[in-house]
Amino acid sequence: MRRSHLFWLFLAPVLAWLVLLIVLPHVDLLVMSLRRGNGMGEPEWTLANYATFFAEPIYWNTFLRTCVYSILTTLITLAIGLPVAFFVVKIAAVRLRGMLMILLLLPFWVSELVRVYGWMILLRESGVLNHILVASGLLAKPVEMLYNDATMIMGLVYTCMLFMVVPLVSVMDSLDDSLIEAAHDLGAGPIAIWRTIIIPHAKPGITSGCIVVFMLSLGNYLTPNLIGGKNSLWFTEQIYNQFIASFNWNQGSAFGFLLLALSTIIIRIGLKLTRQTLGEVAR
Amino acid sequence: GETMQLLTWKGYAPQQLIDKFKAETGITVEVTYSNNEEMIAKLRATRGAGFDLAQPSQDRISSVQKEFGIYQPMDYDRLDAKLFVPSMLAAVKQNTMVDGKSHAAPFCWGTSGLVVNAKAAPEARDYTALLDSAYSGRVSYRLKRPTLIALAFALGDDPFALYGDTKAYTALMDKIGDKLIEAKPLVKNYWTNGDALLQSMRSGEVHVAMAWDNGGWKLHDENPDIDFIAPASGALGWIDTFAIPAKAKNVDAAYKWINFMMRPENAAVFTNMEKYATACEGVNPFLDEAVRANFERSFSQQDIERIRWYPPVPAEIEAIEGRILDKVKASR
Amino acid sequence: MIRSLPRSGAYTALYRIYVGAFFVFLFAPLGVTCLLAFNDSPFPSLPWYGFTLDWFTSAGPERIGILHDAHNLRSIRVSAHTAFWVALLSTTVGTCGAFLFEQEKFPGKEALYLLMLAPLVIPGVILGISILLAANTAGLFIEERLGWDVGLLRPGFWLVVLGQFSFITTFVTLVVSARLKKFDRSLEEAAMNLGANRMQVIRHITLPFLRPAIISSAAVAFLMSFENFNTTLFLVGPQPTLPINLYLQVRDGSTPVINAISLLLIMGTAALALTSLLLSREDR
Amino acid sequence: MDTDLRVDELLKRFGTFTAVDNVSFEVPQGRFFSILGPSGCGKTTLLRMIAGFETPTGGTIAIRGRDMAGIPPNRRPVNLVFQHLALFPMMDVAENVAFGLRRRRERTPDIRRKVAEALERVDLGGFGDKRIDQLSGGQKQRVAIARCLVLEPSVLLLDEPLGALDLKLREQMKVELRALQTKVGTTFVYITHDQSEALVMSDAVAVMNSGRFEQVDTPRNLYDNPATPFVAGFVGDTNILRGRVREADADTALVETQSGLACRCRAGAGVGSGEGALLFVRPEAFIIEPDDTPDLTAITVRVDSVLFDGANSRLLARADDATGTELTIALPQNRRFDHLVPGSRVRVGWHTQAALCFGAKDGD
Amino acid sequence: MDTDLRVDELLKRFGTFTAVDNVSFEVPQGRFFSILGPSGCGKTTLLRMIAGFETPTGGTIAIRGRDMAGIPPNRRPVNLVFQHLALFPMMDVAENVAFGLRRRRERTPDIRRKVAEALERVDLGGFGDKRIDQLSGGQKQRVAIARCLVLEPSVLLLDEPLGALDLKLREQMKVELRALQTKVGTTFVYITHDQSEALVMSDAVAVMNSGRFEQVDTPRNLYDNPATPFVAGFVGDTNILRGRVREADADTALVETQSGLACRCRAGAGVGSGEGALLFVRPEAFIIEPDDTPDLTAITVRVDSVLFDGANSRLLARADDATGTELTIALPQNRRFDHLVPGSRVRVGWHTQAALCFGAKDGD
Ligand SMILES: Nc1ncnc2c1ncn2[C@@H]1O[C@H](COP(=O)(O)OP(=O)(O)OP(=O)(O)O)[C@@H](O)[C@H]1O
Ligand SMILES: Nc1ncnc2c1ncn2[C@@H]1O[C@H](COP(=O)(O)OP(=O)(O)OP(=O)(O)O)[C@@H](O)[C@H]1O
Ligand SMILES: NCCCCNCCCN
Ligand SMILES: [Mg+2]
Ligand SMILES: [Mg+2]
Repeated sequence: MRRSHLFWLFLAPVLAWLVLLIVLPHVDLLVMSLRRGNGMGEPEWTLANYATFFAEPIYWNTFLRTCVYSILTTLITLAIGLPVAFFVVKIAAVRLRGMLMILLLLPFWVSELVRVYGWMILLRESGVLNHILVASGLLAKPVEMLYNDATMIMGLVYTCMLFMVVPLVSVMDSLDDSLIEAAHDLGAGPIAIWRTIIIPHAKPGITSGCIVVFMLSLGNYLTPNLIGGKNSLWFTEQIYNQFIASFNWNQGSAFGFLLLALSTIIIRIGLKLTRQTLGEVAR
Repeated sequence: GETMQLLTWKGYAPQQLIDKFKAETGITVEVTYSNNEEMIAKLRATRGAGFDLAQPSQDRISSVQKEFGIYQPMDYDRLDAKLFVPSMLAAVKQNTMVDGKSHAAPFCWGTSGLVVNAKAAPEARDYTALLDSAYSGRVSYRLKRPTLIALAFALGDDPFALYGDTKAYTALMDKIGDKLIEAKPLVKNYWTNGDALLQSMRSGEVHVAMAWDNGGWKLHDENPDIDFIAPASGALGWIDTFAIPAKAKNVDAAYKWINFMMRPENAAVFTNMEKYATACEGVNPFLDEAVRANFERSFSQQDIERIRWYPPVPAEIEAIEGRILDKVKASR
Repeated sequence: MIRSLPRSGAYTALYRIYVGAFFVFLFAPLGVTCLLAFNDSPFPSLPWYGFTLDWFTSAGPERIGILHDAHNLRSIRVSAHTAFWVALLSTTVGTCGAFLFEQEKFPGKEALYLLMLAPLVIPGVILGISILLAANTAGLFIEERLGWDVGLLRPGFWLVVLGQFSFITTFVTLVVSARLKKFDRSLEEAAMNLGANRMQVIRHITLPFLRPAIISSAAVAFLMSFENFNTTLFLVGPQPTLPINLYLQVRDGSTPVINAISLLLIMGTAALALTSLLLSREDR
Repeated sequence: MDTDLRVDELLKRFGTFTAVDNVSFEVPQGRFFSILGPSGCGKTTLLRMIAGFETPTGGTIAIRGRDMAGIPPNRRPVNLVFQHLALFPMMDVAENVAFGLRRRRERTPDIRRKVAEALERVDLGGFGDKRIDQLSGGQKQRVAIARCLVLEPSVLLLDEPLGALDLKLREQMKVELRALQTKVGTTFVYITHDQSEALVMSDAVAVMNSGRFEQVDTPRNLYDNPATPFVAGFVGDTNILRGRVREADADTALVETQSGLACRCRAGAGVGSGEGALLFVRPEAFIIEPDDTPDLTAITVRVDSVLFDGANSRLLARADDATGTELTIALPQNRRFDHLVPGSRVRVGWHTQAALCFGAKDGD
Repeated sequence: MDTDLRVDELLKRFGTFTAVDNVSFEVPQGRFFSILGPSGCGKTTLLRMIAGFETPTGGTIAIRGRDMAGIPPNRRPVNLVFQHLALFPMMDVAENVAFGLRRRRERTPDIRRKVAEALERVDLGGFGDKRIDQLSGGQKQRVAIARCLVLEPSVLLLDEPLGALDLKLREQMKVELRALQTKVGTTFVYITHDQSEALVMSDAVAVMNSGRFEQVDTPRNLYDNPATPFVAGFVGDTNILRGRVREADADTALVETQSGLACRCRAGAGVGSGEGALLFVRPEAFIIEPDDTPDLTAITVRVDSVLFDGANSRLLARADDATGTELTIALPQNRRFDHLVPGSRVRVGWHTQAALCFGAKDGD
């Protein structure tokens, strides 16, 4: 088949983008992770960077922790977001819907940093919430609500909420009301309707929301770093430390590559379990 | 117009002086805030480009210079030598020597020690207070190498002496690491930079902290209960410098800025504001009374002698420390 | 259950409370941030010392309001500048991508499509470091072999633009593709049948049809770039963007000038988001 | 005979707009009852009130004698076949049909048996494990019905269930649906805007207009003896001529049309001497080249065009006078009229009994 | 008369599937030519080849004598009205109509004048600045046509342009479209799967089946003298009876149906003594309770149901014998047959000329 000039016009920038900015950098990441400089001398090929990861419990512990907490964050976000999405699409008065959508979207267009900062001044020991609780006599003295895992998860859930709600809203939107009416007409109560109609229908939205949220919390740096506190070492921080504090780019690359592999594998598993493909989910 | 890119610590380039410099020379100074690690990392990533002037600590220059070549040799002829305290200039030249060339000039100096709220923690005299369960939940320090070193001294070791002996140094650090892990429940948080700590001391969230001297002094102005204390096992002394990155574009402006900043009246503006001691010779007439009083209050003659000045850091040391710091952070 | 089905009062009330609580959760941190921008105190916390505009307008030296804060103002300019280029580049390339994946057939299309989706599953931090590494490798190579020092290949403005572009383009491609999917190909055939060539078809028919999607994805790209932190962190050079700059200040503690900046940011994004939303509604 | 559904003075307002306006009717057990009306006349609203999805503003609904007020949709002994069927795409055919039984927690073997029977009844035996998107339009139709019938509702409500099908399939499903209803004996309430569907399938048809029932009658009576001008115009093709009543007695009237033609016709409601009137004549009522008989009205028309359409062929013609009233005239295909071409002039006539007039304000 | 469009042995294969199979025809200037066939028979493919959107696998297309091979769609002197019209929603009516003229870089005042004229011609004068979504279905239709006509194409191609309209509007547009074509005189090539559209509008109709033309003829000839069994079955309603030829001469044959009924009928193609045959009898060809006349075939049937549908009413009946062949019989609404109810037995008959048979293999 003869190709038009337009085809090349479309292909060239896309290919340049994907090859130069996605493929090559990740190849380089892999290469870097397989090398190690010996002082001033020539760098050599080695698996030592990966060996370090597995030999040193702090590294893979952090790795596991990051993974488990990201999954937890994903599930909590889903549990909170699902009823909200359903409310906005199917329960709220139609004329309120546009406004609710705007309200849902707005906070997330504001820099993540500002949002985390807001939580910090809200929750810290000298923060607004403590101030209010003490002033109203509910608390005898301020307690630190920042710098613990629960708050960190809350922060991650907050940060990622939009990316769960939006796909859920759009998938709920495509659910024909008459399916729910029909189910009800055939005798189903709310629980049966959720179980047999809504959840199965929303599955693609749930999957894509979960993938994005999982990804975002796994790769998050700001939230664990700023409100995670003294115990909450996140794997991205460890990568940052290797790059910035220890100047060990090779080790950092190995960590980076492991994180990439982890996210890819978990997402793969998620897709397998729900029998979907990335292409479908992205639509 | 002409601009100069400055990579430095927060507070090292007061707006007032930037404006004055601009008025005098027409050069706009654009500042990027950073700390030692990030400064090095950044210059490494840019291979010494992007900035015209950086301000790392003197002990963190030679090893990275050897490995990455991110600075250019300092042309001391272009500096106004009489503006510098001679002993400091000599020490910095000495410590930043690579391949027979020196790479930095001193800017200011200070110490790390304890900042203590005397009302809540009257007993805190040495770094060991950071491990004292009496102050549970009210302790704060940076999870960075100075803390490791300080505790080593406090526990009776001399980490600087072990710089050459990787094995022994590793063992020492492992020991310190364990102590820190053990004492982790006492820690309120690991602070990352000055103002955040000041905030928590001010609000009473923290009573004992390891920090820079100026922080304690700043707080002392607001609340006399809080002050800087030179620890019994010795405050850690540092000198921050000027160093010119290898591919600086506007080297002229960099030298102009150094000479400008070291003029006594300008150096005094900085010191009065940030409370750090300056490496400027002849600054005294311009200093506030209170600033001079700070130093005298916190440092006895004995304390001054006990200050432990950082020697240049060898390359392998950072990796050893980095692992310990990660381990402490990750433990529960 | 849904609007058309009868539901009990308690069910509705509980549901409303839940959603109300959710929105409080959503807006609490923002509200507090905005409020404390007006507190007459050097610290962003309670107690309330009275109303002030210092954190917006004060010229120093004690308090520097955002209008006089050269350092923060510069980073806002840098961010806007970055976001402009990212929006421009990613909208252009993303639109090409949409055309490529929706309208062309070629071997390896499926694989290329998956590759295009990859940035969705690459953590931003990893994208940042891998681009940093690649730029460094290429920069060193060119420097060693040819002796050229290529500014583009080290942390700095353009590397930030490229880094953000590399994943934002995926979003643009998806948004424009979604609209292009709804495009009735027979419109193109009709235009050809009326004498237009392929280029004219795109100019007069397809692009006008895509316009709302292109505008709104440009707005989204702008916002995404403006608020990006993770990827930027590793690529930023001497010109820090606003999020990076704010991060350093939040980490290090700062005056309520951050609150003032946040307030302006919230209002600015709200205005932009609303405009793009209204625009896209008009088109429906 | 028992009454399955009784609706009394049912009223539904949306704000100030009255969608269903005081509608009353009864459907005896086992009947096929249709509600026929143009789009937007309130059919769906009426049906949804019966199913329980809308709450009436006034009036009562009783099913098998039991008042339905306050009973939620899932407790009513009626089931609804939705316009777009609303089959559950996430389930296969058998699961769709089993859905209601499962909700009743019937035992699995019972469910299996009943589902098989229901599918058998709609001629879909063995289709149980097909996915919904593997079915043709007509098959989906039948699954939707089976899904309701398996629950043995007292009344099955159907909301334009053939609307989405194409023409040929619709023709075929009309016949099948009626046959199915006869076989299972369940009472059907069927709404449609297609008069042919209503006429072909129903025992009784209610013609609805702007929220009201205009006439409830058998198909043949609707066609032959429409009670109102609306029914006369809506049910079946017809020519509508505007005129004025010259004379009127109990059964017949003499109407003079605007074109000046005097025509004797059956008199419907509201016909008064000297008043305005609408005259309805069906295309097939015209006799082309008639013999002059006493009760015949005849005029000369000029043929505009011959629309050959097999058994359904028509002449478009125009009264050959000043007003040039347009007429549509059925053209029998017995080759007698092959000489008629555009431009031909020909006499056409109709019997008094074949024309019907209603009183009408001149503005109508 | 000049030939506007000549198609010769046109062939289109998709892979191994032949969508258009050796089709040849000519359309003289100014004619309304329809192509009628069931869904999927290849109509659109044929039209798209003429418009230049598909490349033929073989054969030639010539327009006004010029071979079209290798000429891209935007250079062909034909225009296409798309099934879903494909009006440009981002432009107003006038811009839509002006689109082609602008592509030809005509001068702005000329464009303005021609657009106004074109809109006038389709009775949309003054609609120029309306947005597309402000138009009714029928108006959109006419804009789509004006947009093509303004370019003065040699041939206007129309791909089921009425398919998307609702029933009433479609009836009306049929008539209007034919009138418009007569007025402008442009050659129309019109495709549809609706036999009524093709019959009502066209000068000539090609009946297409599985990629081939079965018959090209006038509407009346198609209906009365179908050349193939497919045409007989597809054009107009009909009853199809399977049987075997007993005797056959040049014009007529004696067919014995499977139910054992002997019927004399016209003989179509492929009829041979002793061979299988298909017998076609239209519903309106049945005479209910006929007088016995020599060339009449009569049988007794049992009524299954009476489908009352006004002028279009039918009996569904079954031959009252062992095979029970199903028959659809037109039921005249002259009240003579009001006594027929389901279960009635009645004699029906048809004339030799009203029945037609074709040879058929038994498996057909
Ligand atoms: N929830 C509602 N709020 C306000 N008006 C409504 C509502 N539902 C229906 N209507 C109005 O009531 C009228 C009747 O609507 P309904 O759906 O019953 O008509 P219908 O006869 O079923 O029409 P169709 O044949 O088009 O389905 C319409 O004018 C509609 O606009
Ligand atoms: N691009 C194609 N590739 C493969 N097969 C095709 C293609 N286009 C059409 N066909 C096949 O060719 C046959 C004829 O298609 P075409 O669209 O011409 O039918 P049609 O007569 O227009 O039908 P309809 O009335 O449904 O529009 C169909 O079986 C169709 O599946
Ligand atoms: N390890 C050396 C510490 C140097 C500290 N410089 C302090 C600057 C604080 N603003
Ligand atoms: Mg309806
Ligand atoms: Mg087609």
